Amino acid sequence: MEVLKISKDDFRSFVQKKIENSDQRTIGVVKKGSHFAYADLESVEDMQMDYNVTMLPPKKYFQPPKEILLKFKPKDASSYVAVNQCDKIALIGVHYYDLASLFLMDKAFSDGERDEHYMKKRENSVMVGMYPTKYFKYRFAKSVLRDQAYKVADIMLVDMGDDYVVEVVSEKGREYIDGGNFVENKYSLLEIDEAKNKIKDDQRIPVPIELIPEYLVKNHGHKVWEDFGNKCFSCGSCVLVCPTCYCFDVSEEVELSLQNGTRVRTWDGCMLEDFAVCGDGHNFRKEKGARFRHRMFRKGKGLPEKFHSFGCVGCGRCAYSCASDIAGPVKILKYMEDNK
Amino acid sequence: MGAKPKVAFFDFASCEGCQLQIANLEEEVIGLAELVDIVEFREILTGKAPEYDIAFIEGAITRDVDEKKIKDIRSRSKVLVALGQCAVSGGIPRLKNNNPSLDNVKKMVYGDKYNMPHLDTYPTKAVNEVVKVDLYLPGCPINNKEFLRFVKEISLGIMPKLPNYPVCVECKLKENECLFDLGQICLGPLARAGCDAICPSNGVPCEACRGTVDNPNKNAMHEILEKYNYTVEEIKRKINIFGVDPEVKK
Amino acid sequence: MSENIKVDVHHITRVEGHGNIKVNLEEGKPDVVEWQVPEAPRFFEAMVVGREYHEVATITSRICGICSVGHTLASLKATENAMGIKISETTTVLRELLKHGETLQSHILHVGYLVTPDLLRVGSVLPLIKTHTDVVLLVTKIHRLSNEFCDIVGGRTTHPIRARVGKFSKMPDKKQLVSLKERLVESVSDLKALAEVVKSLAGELPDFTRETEYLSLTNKNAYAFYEGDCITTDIKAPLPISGYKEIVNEFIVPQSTAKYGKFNRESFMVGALARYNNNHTQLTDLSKSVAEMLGLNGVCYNPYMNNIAQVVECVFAVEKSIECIDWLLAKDLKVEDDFFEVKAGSGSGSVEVPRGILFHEYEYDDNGLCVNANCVIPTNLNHNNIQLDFEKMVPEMKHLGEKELQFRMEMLVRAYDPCISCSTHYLNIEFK
Amino acid sequence: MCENCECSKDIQKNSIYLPEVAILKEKKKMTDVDSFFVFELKDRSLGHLPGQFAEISIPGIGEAPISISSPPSDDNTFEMVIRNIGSVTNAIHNLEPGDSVGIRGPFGTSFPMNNLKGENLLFVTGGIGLVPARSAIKYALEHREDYKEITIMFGCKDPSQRLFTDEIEEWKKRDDVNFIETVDTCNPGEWDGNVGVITTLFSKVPNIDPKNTYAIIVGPPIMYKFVIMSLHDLDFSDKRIIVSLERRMKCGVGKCGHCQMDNIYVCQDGAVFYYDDIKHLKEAI
Ligand SMILES: Cc1cc2nc3c(=O)[nH]c(=O)nc-3n(C[C@H](O)[C@H](O)[C@H](O)COP(=O)(O)OP(=O)(O)OC[C@H]3O[C@@H](n4cnc5c(N)ncnc54)[C@H](O)[C@@H]3O)c2cc1C
Ligand code: SF4
Ligand code: SF4
Ligand code: SF4
Repeated sequence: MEVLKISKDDFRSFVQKKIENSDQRTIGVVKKGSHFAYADLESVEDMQMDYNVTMLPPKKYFQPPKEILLKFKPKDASSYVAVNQCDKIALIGVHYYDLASLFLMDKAFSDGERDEHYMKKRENSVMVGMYPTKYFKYRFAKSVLRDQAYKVADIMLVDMGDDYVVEVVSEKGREYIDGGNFVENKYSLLEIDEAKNKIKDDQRIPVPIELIPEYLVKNHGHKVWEDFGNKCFSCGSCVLVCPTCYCFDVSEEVELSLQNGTRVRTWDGCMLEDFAVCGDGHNFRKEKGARFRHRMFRKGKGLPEKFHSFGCVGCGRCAYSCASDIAGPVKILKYMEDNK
Repeated sequence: MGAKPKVAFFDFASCEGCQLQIANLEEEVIGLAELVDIVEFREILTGKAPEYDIAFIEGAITRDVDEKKIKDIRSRSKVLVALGQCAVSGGIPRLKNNNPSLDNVKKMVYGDKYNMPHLDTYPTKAVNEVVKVDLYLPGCPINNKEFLRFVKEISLGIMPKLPNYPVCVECKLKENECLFDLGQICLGPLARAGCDAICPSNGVPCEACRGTVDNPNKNAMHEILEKYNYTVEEIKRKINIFGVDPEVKK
Repeated sequence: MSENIKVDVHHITRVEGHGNIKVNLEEGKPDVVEWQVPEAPRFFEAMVVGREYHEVATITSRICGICSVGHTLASLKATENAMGIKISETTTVLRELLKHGETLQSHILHVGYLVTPDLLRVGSVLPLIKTHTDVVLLVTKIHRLSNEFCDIVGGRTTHPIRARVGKFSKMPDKKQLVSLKERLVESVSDLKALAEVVKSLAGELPDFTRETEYLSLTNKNAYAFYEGDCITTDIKAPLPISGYKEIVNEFIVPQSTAKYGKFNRESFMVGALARYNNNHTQLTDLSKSVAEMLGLNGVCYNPYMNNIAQVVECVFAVEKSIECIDWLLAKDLKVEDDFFEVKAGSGSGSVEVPRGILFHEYEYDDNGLCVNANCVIPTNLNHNNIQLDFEKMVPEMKHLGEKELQFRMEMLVRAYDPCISCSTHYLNIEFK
Repeated sequence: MCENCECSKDIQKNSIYLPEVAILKEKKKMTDVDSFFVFELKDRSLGHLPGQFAEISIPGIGEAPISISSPPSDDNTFEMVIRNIGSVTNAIHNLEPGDSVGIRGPFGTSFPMNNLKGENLLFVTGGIGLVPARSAIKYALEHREDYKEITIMFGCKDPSQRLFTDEIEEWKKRDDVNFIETVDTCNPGEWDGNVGVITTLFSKVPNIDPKNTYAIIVGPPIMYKFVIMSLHDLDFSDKRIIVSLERRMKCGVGKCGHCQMDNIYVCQDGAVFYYDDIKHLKEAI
């Protein structure tokens, strides 16, 4: 892996040039109130590299909250055509845990039946990752992170003060930096490593992640599910903001003229009450506690068994978004540990 | 539903903002007029019809004369839709029921002449307390996109469903800062979505103007409120702005 | 032609709310000439009692969907007045802007969708989609703009969200303001085109006059919508808002659930024509020229001309909105922190809604709970004037025959643009 | 949305969500809510195995997973029985022969007909559960020599809810099939057969040999628990119990998450399961 360096000023003018290039959308982190969100950059002035966490993860670009899958004319089943929005995009400043989450998302959409709607969007993207420069109280990424981020990143940035160290991870990344003032790296491995680890997490998962699937099975009947479930609003915030949640609903929308329609996929979530309601009205996960348990099992057992990687990347978004303050995996596991 | 469904609009005790939301569809009203046959809509057109495929009822029922009228409309309508929160739950007009004495209410507004017969009123009722309601289109005012969806789905032979998840879902999709983080009490976790989280998106806590989800977790809300030093009374009063008693569904 | 004339319009259409017209002339002798308002009363003044100060505007906004901005603003002003809250200049300008948005929105809706069918003698705007497509599209275009206008500033077209006690809960996006301004600038030519259409149809407006008293806000700095004192055509000096009860003198009549009002004469008129009659010298040059073009030259006693005054005010609202936006664009727009203390007190507030002058008055206790309320709604104030217009016009026009008479009476009611559903109301409250 | 670029052609070719066209050939009412449908694909045979399902689309209304009720066949037709309970199913009921629908599939696992060779088959079906089971029943009857004793139990709410009544008559007549049925309730004089829930049938079939029999259960959610209890009473091993589960599904291809329990997706890992493989899942039965 080639390692280069660029001054922050040069990087900003590099990004500004990218923004002006209309072939590719340049997406970065911008301020939204006192929080941060990914958005199309109109000028590098809006770009924030120093942020704690974004409200929604970058999945919104690959599995948009509402996405058209098909178009059709009502009453004519031969009229179905598949459509996709496959803009070329570059995402700048994606934290490593969000990159790791895309590793899981990629698996989910490519394993077995390959979902081209998602995969095409991923193929058309360039991911410029970075190590966080700001502390976030709910983050525990360090205690779950593996090397998956490097399977998704095209470039990784490390904040060195006035410069970024630039790790060129993929061929795509190499092409992307073409034309910028990227020069030879002068920082030592030690310095880089220190910079990468500068921001500490206060929180950590109390159980070794390899053991979690087993741990959960053992605690299937633990009182945490009911205790926390009783406090749950079934508001879905925790799953909507989660970078590794990708459940969806599919429905059809018809224009007012009733002449044209689209089949759309929208975000859905297992914490919502009607998620498992069947045709006959039977709800297979009627109890709040059962839904609460299902979410944790999916992160801690279902996904790991399917994709050989823990299903949570430790971003802390769920913990932060939960009005009842019960959704964070750290809190859940600690409660289980404390109430054996 | 035959060729073009015959659609009518009626209003009872209300501000007519929901019908206005429909007029505000602009060009889409033209599309709507293509899709359905608008046979009565007193606010924008002159005309009457003997029966209706879909009757949209705006407003709450507060008088005997209105009760007679709505029963008559019901008997001539195939599908009857409660349009807007006044019709769905009694809405804002239901606030008057909070006062234990109706006479006091009347006196407060009409003074010593309160007993003149034409000023008569009874405790506000939602439409479904008087006649059978087939569909509910909640909100104060309604979301006119949801109204269009209802009309389209009924035309296609689909029984429209309301979202049964809380406003937080839409609030998250809008990437709003949660108002709880800003120290405000928001009814979003209990309230029925479908408004696109319009109040939180404008910096104002949700007031559950579309009622609550089927199974709102009131206990969880009480716990949070205790944490914020609010009383149960206060939250009850809040929910009750739009005639929604959390003990009562719809 | 028969001398026996009977008109019985049960629920006049294309107005907000319910109103009935009843005429029964036998042997040519007026027997019954009656304007009835059977709208279900809703008792807002009783409903806000016991509510927290910040909920009051949310509730009273629901008095009327069309004038919801005006009700919100009058309510906020009354609450702020009661608690001695001083708002920032930015908040004031935003409110004025929002007010102009409502004026444009409501007047266009009324003139375009509700009155034009009268002038073209059809039952609604729907047939006009086919026969007068250009006009409908023109109206729709301006109406859409006005709705999006209220959305951008108030957060929602009907029942604004952002206007709160003391502040705005969210600021309009500057980019949106810039594009709103561009569209408003463009809309001036659309409004002129609309004025041309109205002019070509204005001949259809009945030639009927009855001098009455005209009541509105007035303000020495501007053609008043948001701020001012009370003025009428019968008095010399403006009177303060706080004395509104002595001006409107509401009373209850048997044929109406709405309350009627009177001041120096048996009745008075409020609304666009009243504002025009009192303040027309303060119009902008452009709106003045539109007024002239449409035949409004100074004080006018033909109530049908209220619709013409509305068109004039649309032009004025657009021009003033552009000024407000320019002012706002030069400022740093940030949501203000809550800065005031909740305390006991009473106060009133007034604005001009599209249909005329509006008053709210509240009293609060130490906890900011409302203990007393009063709202005086412009539509109600006009009812008595409509009744008297009827009484004058029926003998004058009865020779036209029942159908035409009925048509002109309905048209008169619509000219007043009544939102009858606002009929809630009260007198006889004691404020200490 | 790019409609003319390369990737839109790609997506047209590769989208797993794009249905192909089938034409309704035949429609027959079975009960007040269930009807029988024969569909035909344009240029291919569906190529399904017994127990699989397909996603059927009505443009403008939506998509629903429906079991294929016919055994595998060489021609392009396949059969379904659909209960009218909602928007899509209602729209299908309103179709007339010649109308088109969208089809995706076949999806899911199938009854392991090969592994069952040389065994006794015990079908326990409740209500509309007979529909998917029928594909296996018919398959077994078409390959009668491969299987030993075949017993079919069928239970439904009341006599009016019986499905495939003509075929039932045929099965009853055959001496190489033991068909036995019951209804939960009936009006006096309406029915002279068994009355009672499906588990009451077990006492009427004396010689079930749990060592050489596979039980195949398909029915409404509550039925499974009780039938499995009865089978356990007969000493059935969980490896010899096969179930077909119904869950909410939106994609049919293991993505949407609706049918998931733990690491299992009913649409891909099922709907047909060996009970032994899912009994640890508390949400399964
Ligand atoms: C593998 C499999 C095989 C199947 N095989 C068959 C078959 O062979 N024949 C057959 O008839 N059916 C079969 N089904 C069931 C069938 O898929 C459903 O009945 C169908 O999807 C219903 O779709 P719909 O659009 O008609 O109903 P919908 O309009 O979606 O809803 C129908 C009912 O479902 C409930 N419901 C749905 N969504 C919600 C919600 N969000 N909130 C609350 N309640 C809700 C309600 O009770 C509603 O009345 C099968 C299902 C599966 C998974
Ligand atoms: S965010 Fe919290 S309250 Fe909402 S569904 Fe998740 S756990 Fe429940
Ligand atoms: S479960 Fe919570 S902490 Fe883990 S990835 Fe999802 S949102 Fe982040
Ligand atoms: S602001 Fe309100 S609606 Fe939005 S997420 Fe928070 S609690 Fe839910």
